Amino acid sequence: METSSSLSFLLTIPLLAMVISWVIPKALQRLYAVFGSALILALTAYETAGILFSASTDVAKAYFVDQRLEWVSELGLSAGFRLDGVSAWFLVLSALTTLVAFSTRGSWYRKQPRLFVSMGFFLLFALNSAFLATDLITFYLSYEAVFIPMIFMVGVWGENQKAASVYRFFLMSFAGSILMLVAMFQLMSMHHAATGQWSSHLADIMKVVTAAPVESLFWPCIGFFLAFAIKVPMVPFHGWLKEVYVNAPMPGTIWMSAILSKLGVVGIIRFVIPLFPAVIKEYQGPLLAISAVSVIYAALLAIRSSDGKTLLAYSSISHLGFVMLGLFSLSAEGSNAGVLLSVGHAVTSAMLFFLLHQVEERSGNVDLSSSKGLASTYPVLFSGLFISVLASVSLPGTLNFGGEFLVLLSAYRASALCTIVASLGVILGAVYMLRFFQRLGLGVPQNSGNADVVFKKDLSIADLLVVILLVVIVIYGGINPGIFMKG
Amino acid sequence: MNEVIQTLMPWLILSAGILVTLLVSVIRVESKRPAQFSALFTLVLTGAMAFQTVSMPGEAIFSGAVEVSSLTRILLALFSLVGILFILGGDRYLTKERIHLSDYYHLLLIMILGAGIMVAAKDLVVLFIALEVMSLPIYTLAGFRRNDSRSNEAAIKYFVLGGAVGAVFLLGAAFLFGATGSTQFPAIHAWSRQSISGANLLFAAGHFLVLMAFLFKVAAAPFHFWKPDVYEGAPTPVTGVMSTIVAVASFVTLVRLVHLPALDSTGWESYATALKGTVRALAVISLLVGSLVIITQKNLKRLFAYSSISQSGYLMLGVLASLHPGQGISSVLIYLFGYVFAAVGLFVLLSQSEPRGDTGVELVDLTGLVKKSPLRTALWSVLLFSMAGMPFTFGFFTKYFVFLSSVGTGETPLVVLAALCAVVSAYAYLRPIGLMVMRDADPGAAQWSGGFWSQMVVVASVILVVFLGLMPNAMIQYLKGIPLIH
Amino acid sequence: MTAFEPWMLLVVSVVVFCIGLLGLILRKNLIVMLMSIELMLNAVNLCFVTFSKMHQLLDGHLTVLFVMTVAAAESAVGLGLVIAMFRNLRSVDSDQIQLLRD
Amino acid sequence: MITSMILFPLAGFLINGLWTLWAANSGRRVSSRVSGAIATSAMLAAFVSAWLARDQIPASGAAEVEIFRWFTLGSLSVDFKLRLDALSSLFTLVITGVGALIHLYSVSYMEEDEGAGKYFAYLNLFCFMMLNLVLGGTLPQVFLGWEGVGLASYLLIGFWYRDEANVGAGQKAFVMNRIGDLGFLIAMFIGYKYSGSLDLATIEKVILPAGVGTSFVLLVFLACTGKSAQIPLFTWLPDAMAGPTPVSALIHAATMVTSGVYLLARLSPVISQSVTGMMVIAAVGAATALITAIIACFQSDIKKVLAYSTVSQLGFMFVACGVGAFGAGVFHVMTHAFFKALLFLGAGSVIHGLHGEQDIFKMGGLKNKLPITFWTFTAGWAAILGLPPFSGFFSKDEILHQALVSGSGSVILFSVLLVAATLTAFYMTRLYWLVFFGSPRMEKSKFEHAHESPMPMALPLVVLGALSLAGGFAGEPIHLPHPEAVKSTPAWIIMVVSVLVAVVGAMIAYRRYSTGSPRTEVANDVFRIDSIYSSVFGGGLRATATATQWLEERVVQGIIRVVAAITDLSGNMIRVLQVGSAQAYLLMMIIGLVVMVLYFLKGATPHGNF
Repeated sequence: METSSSLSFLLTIPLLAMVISWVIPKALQRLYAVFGSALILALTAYETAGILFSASTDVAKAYFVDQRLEWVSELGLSAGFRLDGVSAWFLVLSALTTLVAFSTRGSWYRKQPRLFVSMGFFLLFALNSAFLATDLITFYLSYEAVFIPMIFMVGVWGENQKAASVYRFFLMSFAGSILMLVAMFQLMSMHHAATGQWSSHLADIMKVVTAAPVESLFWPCIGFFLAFAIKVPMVPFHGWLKEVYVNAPMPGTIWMSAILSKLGVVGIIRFVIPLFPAVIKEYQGPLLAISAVSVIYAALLAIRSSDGKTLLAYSSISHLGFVMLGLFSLSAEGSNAGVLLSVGHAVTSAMLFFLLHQVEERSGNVDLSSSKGLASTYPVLFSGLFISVLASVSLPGTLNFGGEFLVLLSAYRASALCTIVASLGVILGAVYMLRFFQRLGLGVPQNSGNADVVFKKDLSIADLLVVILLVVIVIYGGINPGIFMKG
Repeated sequence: MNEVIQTLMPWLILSAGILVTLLVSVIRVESKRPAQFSALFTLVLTGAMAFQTVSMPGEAIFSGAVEVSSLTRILLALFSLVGILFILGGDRYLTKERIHLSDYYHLLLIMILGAGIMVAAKDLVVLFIALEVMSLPIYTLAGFRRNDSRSNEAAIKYFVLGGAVGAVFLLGAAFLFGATGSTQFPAIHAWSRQSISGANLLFAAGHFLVLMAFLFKVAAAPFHFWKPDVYEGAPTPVTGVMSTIVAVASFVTLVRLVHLPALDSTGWESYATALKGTVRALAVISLLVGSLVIITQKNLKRLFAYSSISQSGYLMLGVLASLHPGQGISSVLIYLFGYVFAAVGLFVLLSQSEPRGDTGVELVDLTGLVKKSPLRTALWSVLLFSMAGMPFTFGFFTKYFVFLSSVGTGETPLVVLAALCAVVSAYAYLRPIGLMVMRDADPGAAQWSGGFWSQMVVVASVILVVFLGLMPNAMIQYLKGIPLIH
Repeated sequence: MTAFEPWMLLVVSVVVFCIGLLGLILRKNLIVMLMSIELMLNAVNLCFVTFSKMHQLLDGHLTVLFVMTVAAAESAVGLGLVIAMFRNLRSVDSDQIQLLRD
Repeated sequence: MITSMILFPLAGFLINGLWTLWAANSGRRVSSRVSGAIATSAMLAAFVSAWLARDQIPASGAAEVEIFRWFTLGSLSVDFKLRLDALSSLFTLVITGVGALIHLYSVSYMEEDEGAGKYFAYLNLFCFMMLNLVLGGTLPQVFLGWEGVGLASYLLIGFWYRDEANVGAGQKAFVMNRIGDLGFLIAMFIGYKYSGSLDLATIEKVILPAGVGTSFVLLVFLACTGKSAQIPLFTWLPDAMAGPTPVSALIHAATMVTSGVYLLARLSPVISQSVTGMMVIAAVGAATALITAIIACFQSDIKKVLAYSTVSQLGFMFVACGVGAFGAGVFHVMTHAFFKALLFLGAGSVIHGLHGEQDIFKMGGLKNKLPITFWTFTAGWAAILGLPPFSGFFSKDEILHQALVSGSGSVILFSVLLVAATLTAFYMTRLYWLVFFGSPRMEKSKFEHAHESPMPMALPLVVLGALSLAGGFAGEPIHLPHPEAVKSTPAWIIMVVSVLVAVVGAMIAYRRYSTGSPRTEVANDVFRIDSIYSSVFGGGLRATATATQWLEERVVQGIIRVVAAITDLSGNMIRVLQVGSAQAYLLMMIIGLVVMVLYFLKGATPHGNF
């Protein structure tokens, strides 16, 4: 199964889905999107099954696919893709996230649904391409291409403040990524200077970089790091996040928090740490420190948040701070744990935002300033929400626990102080997540008096299936987190 | 003699076409159609002829005053193509503006001939004549909305400044002649090889005055002031021609003039360093002016004017790279082609809008365009994305090469600045898209009507931009095979 | 009395050029501005001739012929534009054309 | 057998949980009897398994059952495995045994509640997690149980979630527990760093460097203070009484709160390495025992008295651990589980009988109305006072003895505990008297309608009453290493003294409260600890969060805004040059040209040759 044809298959099928979406009638777009993405999820899982479910890392390694297509031969640009234990999971995650995002309901299925669905599939394509890329320029292109659908998502279907937020999002991310491009050029030029050949393939660049003096790598490293730090985001590069998360339509938020942030994680795993080990090693202390600060800072902001979306937005930063802590512990264990936690965060935040969306549909808003007491009216919905809250606070037995625990365990060996500081996030996480759940679900049911409320019923069967799928992943991952760690 | 005619065939066809068009317009004064067909026919023939002979070896004729090479042929073909596209795409605009003069077409042809000669010139005097042959019709064309005082103003401003700069060029040419005893490029080049003590004051002054004329033409800051005003006042297709044909011809010439002396010869090291410093300063100023002012603009034509000012900045990076030993200039050529492909689409698209009053199309007029015309919104978006250098458009690769070649020569800090400027100006390109798709507010006032051909031109431009964004290889290989300087 | 030296003519030409330039910058009448451009071109002509003399070459003389032709064409176009402006604005004052600005 | 012990409650949880969800979704109601029966039988089956599993314990060491490989990371691999030895066996018996009784009790107690299905699901979940805690073979698994019981506790405290006070109490419990959990987590990291494994079997044997050892012990103890409600993290437990009373009996008296003692006993070989750590444990335990006993004397809520009493008794257990007498601590865990569960269930029975009245000053004279409750409660009262031959006498006496004679024991510890014991006798007698004797102080109708609880509630009371009476004769159930006695004080003196202080305490209470109208001194927050906490830590957190928000809005967002403003401003400043006059443009161009030419000429012609 795992041949190079499966790689191109995985890449082209979202594009195909995007093209097909233009001939589907508007009324059927949602159905098409949900079934299409479910099918893509199934196909992705099937195609990568050999890697995903292999018992050990070694078996998974046997399925590695490395593909390199000539693209712009004049410059040695190739379309380089690699399917391995890390990228396989992120492929599945991006398909899963797309399924969840498409399962929402809202103005995006009423206003220009074709644009929405096709942009969604395009996003999936760009994400897959970025997760698989081993060529610097291929990666950059896919990384940038992700903006295009996101701009439309926020722009066309976003909330009232959308214009300002999308500009800020775009400009900050673009600033980061274009500096990364300059850094890539620096590396490519080093390669050219050393070998007389142009190449942007990671393997080629790596050979040159390992021989280069550390000082010459400092600025390129900064370029890469900034791009990913903005993407993830890490404090203090998170200024764009809140506005966009809040103003984006819910599917956009789901995509952003669940999977777009993982582009940064993958970038650091695949590029920053392997390319600049010495630089990162030298600045490990500060890096661990800002990871820990991210955890605490965002958690404190989450505590002060007055609506559900903002709170979850900040909690995302906080959790990703843990991921970064794992990655910058600079050990195989840490990076594996980081991957595990990012999988956990992806699934959990997709579930949280999805269910928050369901709450919003039912109560009209996700304001946290007073209790809504919705749990007794919608017990199934709130059971799902509670499970995701538990996953989010990394209760043992959920997917996130393994990640967070192992991250801290690995980070402790690198820096006890940073780890202890970050661990405080565990407490703060409980504080704000419980408040989040309490304000939405608990207390005396309030008569919202909202005439726009469309859905008075609990979760529909289809939504329930999505939630069950996510819950199964969360619990299974809590029991057997090993399958997510094949780095 | 026969060979000379053969070599010059495309230019001769163009010249003959100008005469025919002139005659036709005299015969049928009441309609512009005959002149239009004649012009189209001429340009198709010229372009085809030039393109077909591209691979023929270069040849210096008229005792070295003119050199016809692959580059000049491909550029002439490009100019013809752009001319055709603007004749087709701008037709509806001219009708709307009630510009019925047939002279429009032969002036356009003369302008293209001037540009075609300019890129072939190997002699400062020929260059001056070509410059004027190209500029004089443009001054006139800029004032073609005869009853609009803005158009008038644009023409006169352009004329006054252009005339002064022409004189400055000539003074520079005179100085160079005085310093080297020749006006021909190869001779000047040869002189610089012999002058082991480097440049003298006369040469340096002459060189810089000559350069200044073309810095003015490509609107590198601080010689950019004419551009926003002229862009705004001129009829939109003319603005398009200015930003494409004139810009490309001028920039190619600028690069040649920069390399007029042999900078790598002994004794010229400090001269080369100073030249680099100057180009670097020009790049920085152009980038800053272009991308900082562009975000304050509300009128779309002015916006594109500032856009082209910052494009000059990026191109200066390419020129700067070419000043380092061992670096080619192909990045400049690729950039120019990429810019032209997108600009043709943009200006034709812009000319589709019904002007409201005198002010031209403002940003707010784009509001809610997606409701009125989703296709046009998509076309706008792709072209603006290309201007911003987003991936999957050719605009990405144009910046790519310029940046890469500059990084390769150790100009990384400058590239970082350029990259940040790209971010700033990306905001300006994003804003129109935002207005088109985002606002639920009332749609803007402008009416849009293009006509079949105009729409086809835009679609072709978009397809080209996207196709080259995905499969740039052939194009890049082709352009890399063409030497720009000597 | 010192002998005539070619560089003296160069000085004259540069001075004339600068006069032209200043006229262009300072005068408000567009016709005068056109004349200033002509003055600049003629200053350069003088320069070319001088260099021709210095180098004992004919190229400079030849160039002057071309420049004069071009200058004539340029004046024609310029006057045309000024007439068009006069039709619209009933004025040839350069202060009248400041509509296009930021 | 070991595996089935945890599977039964898990199955009960899943069946009840899914059933409840399904029912809620389709608008039906879960029958409280059926779900209660499922849950209770699950616990009974677990108890039987636990009983039978005792045979599998090898003579020395522990029986281990590997269930699956949990996670592997580098050199670390953590199995999900159950480990049964004498210590955990005792705990499993208490958990399943007392648990089964409380489940049975709940069937009747929760009969009227429409959320009964959910209730039993949570209760089974709790038992499952608690069993994981005591059976876990690796520290992460213990931690799973540790956090899992916290979760169940949160759910059950906030069971009646429409009242936000209950929810708040649940959140307080969860968050304060999390503070302790942090200690557990970091202790695990330390343990892993020095032993390279997280297996209990390995960790138990690890020898830690001195300083590290102390911090390890203190971190573990931090975890225990959270879970077992010791100073400084004890304030959540009284609030936790917001949950249904059987929950208080099971979770907040008999089982969960003793897991701290379990953990210390489990890790006793490592804990004993640190003298400082042990001292801290003993001191904190004694202080808790005393302070909470004082607070208990001023409570009016029947459950709060019992709650503070629980904290105080837990303090006794920690003193035992702190002086190295882990066995005595565990012994007291067992007897305390019996009598405190009994007391809580009795209290529940009283509350049930009075339809929700919890204020002891509005009770009285219930002796004859609720005879079974009264007699069983009496057994519990006697046990907690430490009157021979009730169970509490044996364990408490042992602790007092050890506190005096063991190497790290001292007279101070002993006398503090003695005072605490006196106070215990005082507040328990106060409670006992006010509830059952004297004249009724509630409305007449309430008194008339007061009724004895039905059979399912009475049976557990009787069983626990019997255990409270006789449980002490079992003696110290397991043999953990004992501290050497360095002082020789005859055991009988301590026995006499401890009985004496109990009697004295009881007498004082009797004198004060047996009069017709008892004084009603009530002070819910005697030492103002709760309000200090909420202003210092709650306020501190709020202040920090507000400061962070300020930082975010002013600095982080401010920088972005400033950058945007500067960009815009500079754009507008450059724009000013675009004045519209061609001649001005020309002038500026010429100036630019001159500047550049000068710069250029300066660099370009170094020799200045002309």
